[in-house]
Amino acid sequence: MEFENTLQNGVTVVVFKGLRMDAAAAPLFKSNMVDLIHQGAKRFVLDLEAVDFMDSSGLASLMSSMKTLGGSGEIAVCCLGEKVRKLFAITRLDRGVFRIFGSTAEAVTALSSTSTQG
Amino acid sequence: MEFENTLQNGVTVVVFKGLRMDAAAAPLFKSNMVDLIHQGAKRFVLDLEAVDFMDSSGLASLMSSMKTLGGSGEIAVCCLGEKVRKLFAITRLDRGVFRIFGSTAEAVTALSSTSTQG
Amino acid sequence: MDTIELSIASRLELVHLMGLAVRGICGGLPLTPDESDAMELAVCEAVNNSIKHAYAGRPDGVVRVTLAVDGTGLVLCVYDKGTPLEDRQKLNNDLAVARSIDELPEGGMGLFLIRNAADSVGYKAGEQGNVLVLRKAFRKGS
Amino acid sequence: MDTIELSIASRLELVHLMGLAVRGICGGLPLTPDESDAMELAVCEAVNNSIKHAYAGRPDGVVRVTLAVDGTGLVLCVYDKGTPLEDRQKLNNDLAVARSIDELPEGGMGLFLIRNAADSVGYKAGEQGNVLVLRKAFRKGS
Ligand SMILES: Nc1ncnc2c1ncn2[C@@H]1O[C@H](COP(=O)(O)OP(=O)(O)O)[C@@H](O)[C@H]1O
Ligand SMILES: Nc1ncnc2c1ncn2[C@@H]1O[C@H](COP(=O)(O)OP(=O)(O)O)[C@@H](O)[C@H]1O
Repeated sequence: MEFENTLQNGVTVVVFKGLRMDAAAAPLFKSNMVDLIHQGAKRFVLDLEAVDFMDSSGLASLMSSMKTLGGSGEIAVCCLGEKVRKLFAITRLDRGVFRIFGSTAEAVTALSSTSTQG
Repeated sequence: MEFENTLQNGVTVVVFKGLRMDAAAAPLFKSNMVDLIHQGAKRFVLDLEAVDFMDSSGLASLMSSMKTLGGSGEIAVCCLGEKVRKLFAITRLDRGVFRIFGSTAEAVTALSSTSTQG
Repeated sequence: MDTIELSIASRLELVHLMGLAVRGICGGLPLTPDESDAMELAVCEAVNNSIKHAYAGRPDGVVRVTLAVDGTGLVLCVYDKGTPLEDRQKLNNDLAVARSIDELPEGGMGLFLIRNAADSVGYKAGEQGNVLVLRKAFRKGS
Repeated sequence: MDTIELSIASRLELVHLMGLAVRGICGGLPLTPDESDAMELAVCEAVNNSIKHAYAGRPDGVVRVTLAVDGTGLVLCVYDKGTPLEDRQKLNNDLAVARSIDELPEGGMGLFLIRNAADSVGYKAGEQGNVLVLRKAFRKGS
């Protein structure tokens, strides 16, 4: 299994278990997200602690998940390693597109107190 | 320059400046040693602090220098990094063939108090 | 120039081996850790592009990478024999700043990340195939 | 098996690039640091041997290394098209214990270090060239 999905306080926590969120892994990640969204999940925390390499395909799978959500929800990310954090910064996705948290707990608290918009 | 040769208390200290004491570097090292031996040097301390990779050709150049010395002198090594120390251990050259010291000072002290045999 | 050539079949599952090999080589060059990370990422992006776009996902192609190093810097070339990149303008595309969710890019970041890692990026398509060329000068001491 | 191929011209100054690339790849495999160090050394020894012995120092040959990985371990092959190793017995030679300075080996440690890194070592000479095969199973968890 590449992912571990759990529900915490109304927030779906997705733990990415692979070392690489790259072009090889992105399609699986995206279909996991699409499944969860179709099951009704709207608020997500993606735990990237295990990931030590992420490329533009990994980022693209995140953004396309956002589009599938269609504005009626949120995807936040947490526990980024140094390299992954740098990638979010270089691509400016840390500026408003994704909220970034230090820990799963923080992220879940923040998202569970946000009312879903849709 | 790949080496720095200095005389300390009658002991010739050769500092290997390259990162790799491998098949590409060994011939230069050996000719440096042969030159010094022909100039009359007998007691050597080889400082390997800079070396982070050493292969069997590096070791062979050390052993052939020993043979050129012909029993009338000594070559000791010092300041070995973890990988180089491991190589001496695997090839059992740390058992009597080469004295290994932690610092140049220690090595020079030990060798300058040894009378040369030849 | 000291040169090494690396090659894999055009399968996305193999790209990490290329990235790791380039990371290893960069680790022995006078590059900062940030520069090495960026170079590893750039190679993976370029190889992904050859597989996804030039070979359109076909697994029977080959992607070759050559790395040439001298005292001043490195030149990294990524070769494929697939359909060439037609619109050269894409090489210079900047990242769009999305103003709404619908504007969020779902692609187009690869070439930006490649440019970000290199001092210059070139591309050439020819009889023998296509090549993307990255140049990077050494700035760090030694 | 996931496979990558690395190649250099038969020049000793290029061997470090091969070593660094293999070190990088091993760094992403479930090997201990000691096992990775030993594998980097083994590859350099094997490539040195192809250059020094098979090609007798001629710089116009090519040394290819393939690295194939699956969940259980890795197979590393070193190919050359030079003069083959005649005396297979050398593959099994143990390190001589020198009793005097004159007995000190000035060679013969390379194949020992290669065997030390691998679980098994094979060699085959044929029409298409020669290949040294190293196998190493993963022991570390994952
Ligand atoms: N090696 C290549 N061969 C052919 N077309 C390419 C190549 N690299 C990039 N392209 C084209 O340029 C576009 C932008 O590439 P890139 O910035 O990497 O983003 P993405 O691959 O996510 O679309 C691609 O969608 C493709 O049309
Ligand atoms: N790839 C090879 N091709 C031909 N001969 C080889 C090859 N590898 C090793 N040999 C032979 O085996 C001998 C022992 O090799 P090795 O243990 O690496 O020590 P060294 O290279 O220092 O002699 C070499 O001297 C050479 O005669």
